[in-house]
Amino acid sequence: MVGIKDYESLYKNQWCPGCGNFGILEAMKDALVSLEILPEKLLIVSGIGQAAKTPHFLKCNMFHALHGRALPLATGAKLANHDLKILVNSGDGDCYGEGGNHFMHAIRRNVDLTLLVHNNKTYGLTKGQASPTSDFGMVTPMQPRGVISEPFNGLAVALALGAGFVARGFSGNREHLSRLIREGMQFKGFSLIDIMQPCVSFNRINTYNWYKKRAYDLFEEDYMPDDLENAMKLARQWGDRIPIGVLYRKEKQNFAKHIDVLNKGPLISQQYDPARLQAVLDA
Amino acid sequence: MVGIKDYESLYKNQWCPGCGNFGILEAMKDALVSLEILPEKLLIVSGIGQAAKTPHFLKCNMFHALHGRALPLATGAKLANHDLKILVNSGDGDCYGEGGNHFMHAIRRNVDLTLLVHNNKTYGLTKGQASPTSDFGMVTPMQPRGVISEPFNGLAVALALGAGFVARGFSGNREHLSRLIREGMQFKGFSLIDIMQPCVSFNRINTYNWYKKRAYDLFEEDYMPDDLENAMKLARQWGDRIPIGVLYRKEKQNFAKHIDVLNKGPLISQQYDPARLQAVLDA
Amino acid sequence: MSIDITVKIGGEAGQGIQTMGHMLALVCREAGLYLMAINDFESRIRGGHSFFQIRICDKPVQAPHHKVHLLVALNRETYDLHKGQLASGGRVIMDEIDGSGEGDLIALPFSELAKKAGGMIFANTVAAGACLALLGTPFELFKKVLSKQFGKKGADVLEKNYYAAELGYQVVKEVAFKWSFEWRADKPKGALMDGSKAIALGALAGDCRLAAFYPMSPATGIMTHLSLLSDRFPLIVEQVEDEIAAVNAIIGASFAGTRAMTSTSGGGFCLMTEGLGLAGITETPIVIVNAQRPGPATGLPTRTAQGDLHFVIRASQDEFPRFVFAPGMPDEAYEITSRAFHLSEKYQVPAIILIDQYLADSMYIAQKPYVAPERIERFIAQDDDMENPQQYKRFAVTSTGVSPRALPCAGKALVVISSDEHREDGHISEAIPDRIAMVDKRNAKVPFMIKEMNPPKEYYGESGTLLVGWGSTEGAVKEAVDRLRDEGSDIGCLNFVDLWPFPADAAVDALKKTKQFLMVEQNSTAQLGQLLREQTGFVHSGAILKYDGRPFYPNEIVDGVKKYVR
Amino acid sequence: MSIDITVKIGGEAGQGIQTMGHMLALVCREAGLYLMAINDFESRIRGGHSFFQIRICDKPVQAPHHKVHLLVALNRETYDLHKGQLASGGRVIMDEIDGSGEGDLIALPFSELAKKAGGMIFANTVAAGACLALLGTPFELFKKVLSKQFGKKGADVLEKNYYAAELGYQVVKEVAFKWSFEWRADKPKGALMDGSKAIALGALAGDCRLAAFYPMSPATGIMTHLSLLSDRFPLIVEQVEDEIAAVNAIIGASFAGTRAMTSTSGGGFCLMTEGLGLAGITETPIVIVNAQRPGPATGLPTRTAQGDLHFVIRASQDEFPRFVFAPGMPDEAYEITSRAFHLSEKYQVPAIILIDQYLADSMYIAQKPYVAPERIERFIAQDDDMENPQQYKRFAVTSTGVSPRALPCAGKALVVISSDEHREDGHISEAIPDRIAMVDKRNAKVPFMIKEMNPPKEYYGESGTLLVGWGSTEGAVKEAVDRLRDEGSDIGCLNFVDLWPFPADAAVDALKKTKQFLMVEQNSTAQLGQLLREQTGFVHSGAILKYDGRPFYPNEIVDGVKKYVR
Ligand SMILES: Cc1ncc(C[n+]2csc(CCOP(=O)(O)OP(=O)(O)O)c2C)c(N)n1
Ligand SMILES: Cc1ncc(C[n+]2csc(CCOP(=O)(O)OP(=O)(O)O)c2C)c(N)n1
Ligand code: SF4
Ligand code: SF4
Ligand SMILES: [Mg+2]
Ligand SMILES: [Mg+2]
Repeated sequence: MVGIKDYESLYKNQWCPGCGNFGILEAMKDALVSLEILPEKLLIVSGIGQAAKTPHFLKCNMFHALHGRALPLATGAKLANHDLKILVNSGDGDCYGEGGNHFMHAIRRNVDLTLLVHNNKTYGLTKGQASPTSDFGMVTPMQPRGVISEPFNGLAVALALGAGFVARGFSGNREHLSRLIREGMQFKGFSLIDIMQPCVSFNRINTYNWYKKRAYDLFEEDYMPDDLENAMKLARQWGDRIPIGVLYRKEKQNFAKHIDVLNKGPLISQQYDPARLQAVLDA
Repeated sequence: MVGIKDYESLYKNQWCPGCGNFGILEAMKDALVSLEILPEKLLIVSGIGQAAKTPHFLKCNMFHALHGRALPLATGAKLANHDLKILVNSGDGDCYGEGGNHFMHAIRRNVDLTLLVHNNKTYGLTKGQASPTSDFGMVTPMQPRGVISEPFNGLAVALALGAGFVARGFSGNREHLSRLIREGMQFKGFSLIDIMQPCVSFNRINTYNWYKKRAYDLFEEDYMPDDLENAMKLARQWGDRIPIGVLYRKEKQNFAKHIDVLNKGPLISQQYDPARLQAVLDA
Repeated sequence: MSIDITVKIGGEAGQGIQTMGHMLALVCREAGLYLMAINDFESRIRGGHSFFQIRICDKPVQAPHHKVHLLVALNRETYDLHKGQLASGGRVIMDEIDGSGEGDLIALPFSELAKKAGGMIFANTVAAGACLALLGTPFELFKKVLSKQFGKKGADVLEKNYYAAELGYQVVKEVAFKWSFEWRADKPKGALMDGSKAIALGALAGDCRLAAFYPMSPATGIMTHLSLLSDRFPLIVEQVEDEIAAVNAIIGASFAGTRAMTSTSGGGFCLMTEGLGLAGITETPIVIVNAQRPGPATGLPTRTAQGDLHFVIRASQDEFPRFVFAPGMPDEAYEITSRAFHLSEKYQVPAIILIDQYLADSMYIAQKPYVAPERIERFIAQDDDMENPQQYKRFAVTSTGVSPRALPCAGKALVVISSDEHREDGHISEAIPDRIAMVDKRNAKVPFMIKEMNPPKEYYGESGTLLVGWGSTEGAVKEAVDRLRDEGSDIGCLNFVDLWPFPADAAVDALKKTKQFLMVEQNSTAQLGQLLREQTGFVHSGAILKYDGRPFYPNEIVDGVKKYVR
Repeated sequence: MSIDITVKIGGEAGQGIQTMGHMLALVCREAGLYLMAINDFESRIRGGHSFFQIRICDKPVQAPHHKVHLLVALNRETYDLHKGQLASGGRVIMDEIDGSGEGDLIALPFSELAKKAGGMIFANTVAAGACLALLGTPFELFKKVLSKQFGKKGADVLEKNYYAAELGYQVVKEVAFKWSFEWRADKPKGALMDGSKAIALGALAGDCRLAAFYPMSPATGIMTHLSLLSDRFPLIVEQVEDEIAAVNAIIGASFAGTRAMTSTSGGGFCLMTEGLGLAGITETPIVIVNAQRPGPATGLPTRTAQGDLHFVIRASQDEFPRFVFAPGMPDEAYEITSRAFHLSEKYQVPAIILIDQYLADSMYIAQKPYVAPERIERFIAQDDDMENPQQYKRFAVTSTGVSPRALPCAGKALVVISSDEHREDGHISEAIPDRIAMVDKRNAKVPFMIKEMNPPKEYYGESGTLLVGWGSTEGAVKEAVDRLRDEGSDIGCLNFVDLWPFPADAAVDALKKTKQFLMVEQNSTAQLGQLLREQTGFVHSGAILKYDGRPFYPNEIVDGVKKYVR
């Protein structure tokens, strides 16, 4: 039996009081507990940013890597040992800014891991510059005349690239979010959960209340996430009503399944065989 | 009057005989001539690859830059002098592989330039490895057991990110392609033309004939490129029938228009004013 | 020095430590005092522990002091962490709810007073008031600063701040403080300046028009300053998707004809190295500020270091000329930045400015007025300058290695540039003579560039022992020299600012005068020391190295020297 | 040497030059001859000009020769370009449609014969036949090689090739060739090996299991070789979206427990530098091959250079230990690669293998059989090795700097890693003692690493003059030494393979024996020379530098030396 306290970290939390990341952290714990994953059987890979600090505040195996580079690192780990259960914590800047290229190609590769994007629509750790998802016109100390690019739509891009599990969560709805994480982790293949996360220090627009007023639950609406066009429409829905839930789900062969050599078990478990090598050397 | 010969380069072409790039080169010349753009008024920025060599084989101002980095370099040039007419020649590897992140963010920024992706579904210059757009299963010396990732859909990603001009061309249809380039260059904002380009040396699957059999012309079908959902559907159409033409077109304020300081003219033409600086220094 | 007082304000991130520190700095400046302040903070937004430490003097001061005379503890932790640094007779002011009783402690009802003034947001003003009162600052002076600070926010806010300040003053009325001094109403000695701001201003003085960047501590401050100024100048400050985009964007802008820069720190600089080489082979002027922090990788994002010297002088594959400068203080950072733009364009090479978190985030009083250059000398070739623009060759071989540089779409001359090795006309060439000609052409600039380099700055350069450092440690090293000389040591120092191409002859001239020299660097391997051996053959006989992410305090250097020199 | 013949095959890219060259190489190997062949080609797929130049000897040979005895000109341009290199008495064979008449020219009806044999694709075999016939090669030997090459393609193809070969033989039957020699039926002296293949095999001998990469000349060959072998080993070769992904993927794989590598060239290496630092601070073993080509930036993609030495030893911000090796020949590349995996894992540091296009793409006869290691020594800590796995600390401070390394999800021990500076348990720390402890811990490895480094290889090391080089120039330098000694010079050489951490004591020992030394490097600034001064104080008295993208020919070194030594 796994309990919440198995996941309590002794390491002191560093987020601002009231930060939306706390809701994500708790939802993660809920999901992990309900999936009965032991801390020592979990690997979290993260980039750099407030979001990316998440694994420090849990108890688990973790690699808190470079800004923007969590996905390729996680991919490498998964190729080495495809038995690993991998969660990736990333921020909107980390994943869609610095790491944008990896985001797209991880989707194409369909590696079996779950990506949580803590989308606070700002660069939190570097003190509140605009992020790729900041709304058009958002004013920051660095963008004193407002953001002049279109916000990045991670869900739409994921759908355009054929992602098999595309969901949006809200850190203010712990139960709902933990369900998404659970389903994402159970999904065989790449799963994306973009999470609306208030940043109480730097984002005065997209607050808890702002989201609460707008979020509506696709689970409650009995939405069937099996149609790409519908999903695309929902991915673009923003403003008065914002859907949260699984927008699209379609399982397909994941990356590791295409690699014959992995039929014999994870790479790390296979034996080095000098005779086989010598045969090649002598050929 | 501008004529084709104004664009003849004295520099010797380096492509393989029969390469699809020739069709693109000729269509470019046609478009430039019909738009009456003088070579000295044109800037071409390119990355690295066979596609990216294109400007050497024309006569114009050019910056043949780093692999994957044509778009940010072109963006910088455009910010410095927004009067520049900029074309970008890029390959599928250059633009969607190494340069994938810039591709997405250039779309968000909506800088007024025209991007031609010579999509030969292979890494030509480095001798035929799979590219991000190579079909699933395509066998190459480097992918002896076939490609195991989903092909990258540049048009769909561009649409997902709100691009205002999204088109597909075919290097085997010079007239059609030159029309696309013309319209792309006339469009105020970022325009993407993904061009199906046979590579006679390394891509034995997607040949001239393969494309000829499949390509159908949206202009002929009187398709109205004003609906995002239709465009998305067409962007995903691949197989027996492949649409060529403008999939989507919607003008919106381009980047430079949002920047007040550019109302006074291009940055390069504005005057340095010591008094204004001294006032700030003394403040 | 008759006045040399260090005040430290410590507490959690988010408690307004910097705001309060800034208030004190403004008051001191207003009174014609000198000051130097460091900012110490963690890589987080709220909580944890940070401090602002200001040294107030009646003479110019350029380094922090290790002893604290007055500690403002915004929480208990601050008291516990820093009481050991108190000078004898030093005092601590702290909210009484955080504790009281200790002899050095002045427990005050800050929260209570703040609430009385109108709410907890006035706590900083109350504390500042108490602090200034202890120092003997005339109340009117504080009011003057408050009115400048809060005047724009309306009469109500201002009044409440006055009141809060007054409450702070009154509450310590009866308390004696050893270092209270008489404040003379002198006029300000210079602008309040930090390294980031100085560089932003220097960029404007270099006529920078595009600043493209991706946020990264401790380099972001430069861009924040520029961003705030951008509506007043022909200047675009653009935050891009990553550092690779940043460096390529400025190359594009420079190619198109405007001066351009970026700023970043280690990891971002790594991502820019390929672009640096692009600027190298295409001979496109750009300016990159690398604000150092401890690494490797993410390291200590908000701390200081000098660990990137070797990396930046050799970054990117193969060989090409570049400039590297490491200014010592904001005044110099201003000059160097504007000069970097000038030299980069003159020689068509990239220029790198190496600073660090310490220089970027510390406050100084500028020692001279910053002067806007009368005009900007550009090095651009127009059609008119050419015999036949249609024959224009971007990479024409010349005796100086520098080719006339035309701009694209500016005339009949076509500008052809390739990142591949090329012919004089810019088109790709794999021919042996072209390759050799281009390498030689690029290298030909080096002797001319070296002539532009200033020698290391000497301070008692004829001494038997020299301390040798570079960049931001200058202030601390000089103060250490002063102290050691006061104790009778035959010691001086050399500070390197112009680092690459290395001014080897000048370095030899300076080093040959001394019997021995010791390196003072903020890294663990004495990188400049190694470089000196490579470039001059001179070997340092010891090194005082600090690599804990905190700046040098002069006394640490003094102590370090004593291990080598008796 | 009694046999020392150079055959050059030149023509356009796409004419099958390499296929034909490969045939010749196989024939020579089969006959028990030694050979060395270079591949010279442009960065394009069809057209232009390229050549394959093979030197055939009866003694081991490790460098190309500058004189050509037999030139196979697949087009007229080849003849025009290379006739000047012909040794006196040298001959050229060319298709008669490309010209005829010149005295040294043997014009032959290649196309006609090819068509007769079944089509233009047999032109190579015809030409190879003619070429071998001139050299006096027994026809049976060529048939044997053809059957190995084309046997799998069916009897028809094979027969046609036999016939084409025969036609080639017959057409030159009457032609006398000065260097025709008697072929003895000796057994092969070793495998036909190029640097890329040797490294791919070395990676397998190092138990590499993930090779992630992005294509880039001249580094791609390594991955092509590995890819073709990957179905026979627990090995995944994954082409990723960019070099940044490549380096991070191998760090992830290594962290998870398999050895992993990538290969790239300059620009790609630039993009990997941040990842290199990540491996540095997280102490994750990885192997990176940097196959050098001329730069900066795109430079000359298919040419050779040694311009990245300074860059790779200092790449990435701040300081951390790394290994850098530069093997001289394929045999050594095999050993070094497998050793790099071993040492990288033993010390938990990144290892870089510096090769270049010349080594990667040139063919040699292996001088010894390559032996698969009996077992792979891993340096992994299991739960069983720990007193209390729940207390496991990934970065425990030890006297050697190396901490027990556990794998994630392999037991109860949790593996906690951060790219921020950290505590022993891996969690972020900004505390001064933690920072100092971690820097010291990482640096503590260096003395142990230096003990692993081999001294430079001496060849007549006691001579009055030494040539000093590194990496792939070894063969050419040694041959130059031989020739100069034959002429009576008191000269030897030193070749550095183990470059970083620099084996300074060993270098001093080697250098102090000589009166003067000259650098031989493929860059324009003598990078190793500079490093030697930095690390040993010894200064070279001259340098023979080549930076035109082509490999050294021994005679160029001989000529270069003569400028310094009479
Ligand atoms: C290469 C590199 N560039 C920049 C940074 C600085 N940096 C650290 S966190 C961050 C942004 C964080 O934003 P986001 O990913 O949205 O995370 P948040 O803090 O908002 O959760 C940046 C730019 C870095 N560490 N590395
Ligand atoms: C940083 C970097 N990585 C890799 C390369 C090598 N490279 C040159 S061209 C190319 C791929 C070209 O493919 P694509 O962009 O599709 O162009 P094509 O040649 O097919 O037109 C690669 C990988 C490079 N020049 N720079
Ligand atoms: S800055 Fe924003 S995202 Fe970061 S911890 Fe604080 S509230 Fe959360
Ligand atoms: S390799 Fe392919 S893309 Fe490149 S020039 Fe040849 S045919 Fe064209
Ligand atoms: Mg964020
Ligand atoms: Mg391509």
